[in-house]
Amino acid sequence: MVGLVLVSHSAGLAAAAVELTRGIAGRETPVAAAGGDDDGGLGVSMDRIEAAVREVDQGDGVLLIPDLGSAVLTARLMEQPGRVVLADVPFVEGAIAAAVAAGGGAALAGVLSAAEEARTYRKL
Amino acid sequence: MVGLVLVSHSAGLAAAAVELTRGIAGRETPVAAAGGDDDGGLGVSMDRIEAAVREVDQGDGVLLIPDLGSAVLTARLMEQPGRVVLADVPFVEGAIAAAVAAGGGAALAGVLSAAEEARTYRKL
Amino acid sequence: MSGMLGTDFFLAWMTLAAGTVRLHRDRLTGLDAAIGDADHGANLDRGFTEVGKALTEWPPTSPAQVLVSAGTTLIRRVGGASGPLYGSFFRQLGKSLDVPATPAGFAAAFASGVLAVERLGKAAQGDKTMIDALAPAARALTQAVQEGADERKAFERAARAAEEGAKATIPLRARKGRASYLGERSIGHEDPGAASSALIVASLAEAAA
Amino acid sequence: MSGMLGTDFFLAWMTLAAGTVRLHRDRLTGLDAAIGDADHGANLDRGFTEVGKALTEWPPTSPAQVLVSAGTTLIRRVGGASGPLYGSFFRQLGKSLDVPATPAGFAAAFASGVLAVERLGKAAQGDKTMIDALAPAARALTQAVQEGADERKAFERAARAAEEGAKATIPLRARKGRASYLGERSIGHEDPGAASSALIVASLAEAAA
Ligand SMILES: Nc1ncnc2c1ncn2[C@@H]1O[C@H](COP(=O)(O)OP(=O)(O)O)[C@@H](O)[C@H]1O
Ligand SMILES: Nc1ncnc2c1ncn2[C@@H]1O[C@H](COP(=O)(O)OP(=O)(O)O)[C@@H](O)[C@H]1O
Ligand SMILES: [Mg+2]
Ligand SMILES: [Mg+2]
Ligand SMILES: [Mg+2]
Ligand SMILES: [Mg+2]
Repeated sequence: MVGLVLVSHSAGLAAAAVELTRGIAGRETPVAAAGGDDDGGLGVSMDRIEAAVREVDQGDGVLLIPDLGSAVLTARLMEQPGRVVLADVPFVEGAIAAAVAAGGGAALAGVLSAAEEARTYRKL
Repeated sequence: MVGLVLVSHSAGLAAAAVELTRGIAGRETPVAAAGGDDDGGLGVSMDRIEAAVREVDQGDGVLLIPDLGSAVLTARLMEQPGRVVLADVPFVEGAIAAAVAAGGGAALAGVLSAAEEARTYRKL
Repeated sequence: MSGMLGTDFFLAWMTLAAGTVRLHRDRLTGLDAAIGDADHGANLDRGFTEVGKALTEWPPTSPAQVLVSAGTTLIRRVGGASGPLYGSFFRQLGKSLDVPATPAGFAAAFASGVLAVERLGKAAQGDKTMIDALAPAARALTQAVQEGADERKAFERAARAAEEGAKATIPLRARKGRASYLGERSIGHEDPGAASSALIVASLAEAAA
Repeated sequence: MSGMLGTDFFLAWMTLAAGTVRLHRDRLTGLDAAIGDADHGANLDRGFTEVGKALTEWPPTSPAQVLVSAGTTLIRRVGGASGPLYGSFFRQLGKSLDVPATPAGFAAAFASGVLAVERLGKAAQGDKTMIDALAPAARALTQAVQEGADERKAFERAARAAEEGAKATIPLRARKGRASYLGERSIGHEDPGAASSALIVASLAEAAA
């Protein structure tokens, strides 16, 4: 299965988004949080992202979903074409859509485009 | 100033999103979390939404930003045309954009459309 | 028989609905486990238990009061998507009910309750939601009343239509609610909200029996 | 003077950059308080302190090693957007540097470092970011070298261009980074990243003085 890493400045936001995502997509989908700086403060930690990527990598690729700013920039530096890919998508909605697609067995490209569709998905 | 209420199934997600939003838009913008059910478990509580609306209502209107599902449905029941309005926008990105607009003194319609623009805003 | 649709009848409906939801709680939660988050039975059981408490604490004096109070309680206490939806259903049903309630009036009010659910959830029949049970029930009710059926008969036909509608959700792909995230994988399971709607309409028939 | 651009020179640059960042830490944080999240000075101070530690712990043996190590440390330890950006700048600068480093080679490598920042941040001059200081510095450097200036002169001209570029961000409206959320309200403040870039280029001149 494709793995997901939710990257945020805020450890709390990443962890809560992972929880919600698991609640909807099921616990089997590999989703990990990479939030906060090395000391758990507001910020982004490459070490945490790397650890999270290792945690969810099952060999089918990993999608990085950042919230904004330095999370996006740091995640971009960690891209490995075809293996570790960045998604420019709404953080929560994209994560849920991606997790559902990943849980359904979609390949990396499919998971990415599911996440991108979350942009246009209407809640009402 | 227009007030914002972030409505989520998850108390943790709503609280973390409020924190992040305040960090970007500044502490003056009235933003409150309404997450979790009456007992703080996963779910949505009308009481919590009402309390949050009261907290952020300065007389200039309140925007409700729900994450998904029952948060959207419950928030819809609380709409009061022209006063308490629902935003169908990406949860985190919409909240940030709305908070910045509210902090800048925009009226309710302007805050809503700022939040809606977050849909098309690119992170890269 | 038109005097039958009084306050006591609606109180009985709510009590019977609470009972059947309690009885089928685990089945509803099981259906929700397959295509949702495994809380529908628990949600509704909590909600209807609170409805019972509210109706005891503030005894209503009209059918409308029963239904509006029940709806408000469901909105506030269910916690899941079905709360605002059932809540809107009962509130709208209560508000639309003429005094004294006639079978035809009830059928019209029921249809208006279903419309409130459709509006709130932006769902239509075929989306694999509670609408798939409620909408056929509303149509069966209207038709039965037009054909001169008494309440008992009319409610039985509605209950059957709701039950069939619920079963008919099995092959459907969900387009609304949590299950819609599953796409194709939602196919092959009965929608939990449609199943609970069938139970609630069945208890309507039971209340009239 | 071309032997000047050896490992020790680049180590000196990093030490001087760390010092000036420490000295201007509160000013940088103050600039970030106006249009960002009030952490730029702290971010860079932490980052360059870690750079110093890394360079002491694993002593580099070439200019490229100094710059790549510094860049990697900044990426890992700054925590804010400026970390990946400055990190990419120094890493790219290091990777592009020919051995032995010549003034012309350095100017070209510097320009390639700036390009890496532009690519990562998708920012261009005028967006009110560090690019507004770095890009003019790169151009001044290239021009000075073409005109036959020695390192000292070339770096001084680059430092002046960076400083002017930083000040020129004041009337601009931010189009990238956190400040861009402020829209109109970002006008009237110097961009913190442009200010720190000016300091870093100034310490380059200092290292050559
Ligand atoms: N937009 C909607 N329109 C109509 N019915 C819906 C909608 N969303 C969900 N439902 C109904 O609600 C049921 C789920 O209720 P429940 O499990 O209590 O809520 P949740 O999905 O929040 O956990 C679904 O089976 C479906 O019948
Ligand atoms: N996309 C970008 N492109 C270029 N520079 C950027 C970009 N985003 C931010 N910056 C620079 O980074 C600076 C902010 O750095 P810092 O405060 O350390 O990070 P953060 O904004 O994450 O707190 C800005 O002043 C700006 O110069
Ligand atoms: Mg459920
Ligand atoms: Mg639920
Ligand atoms: Mg900052
Ligand atoms: Mg920061």
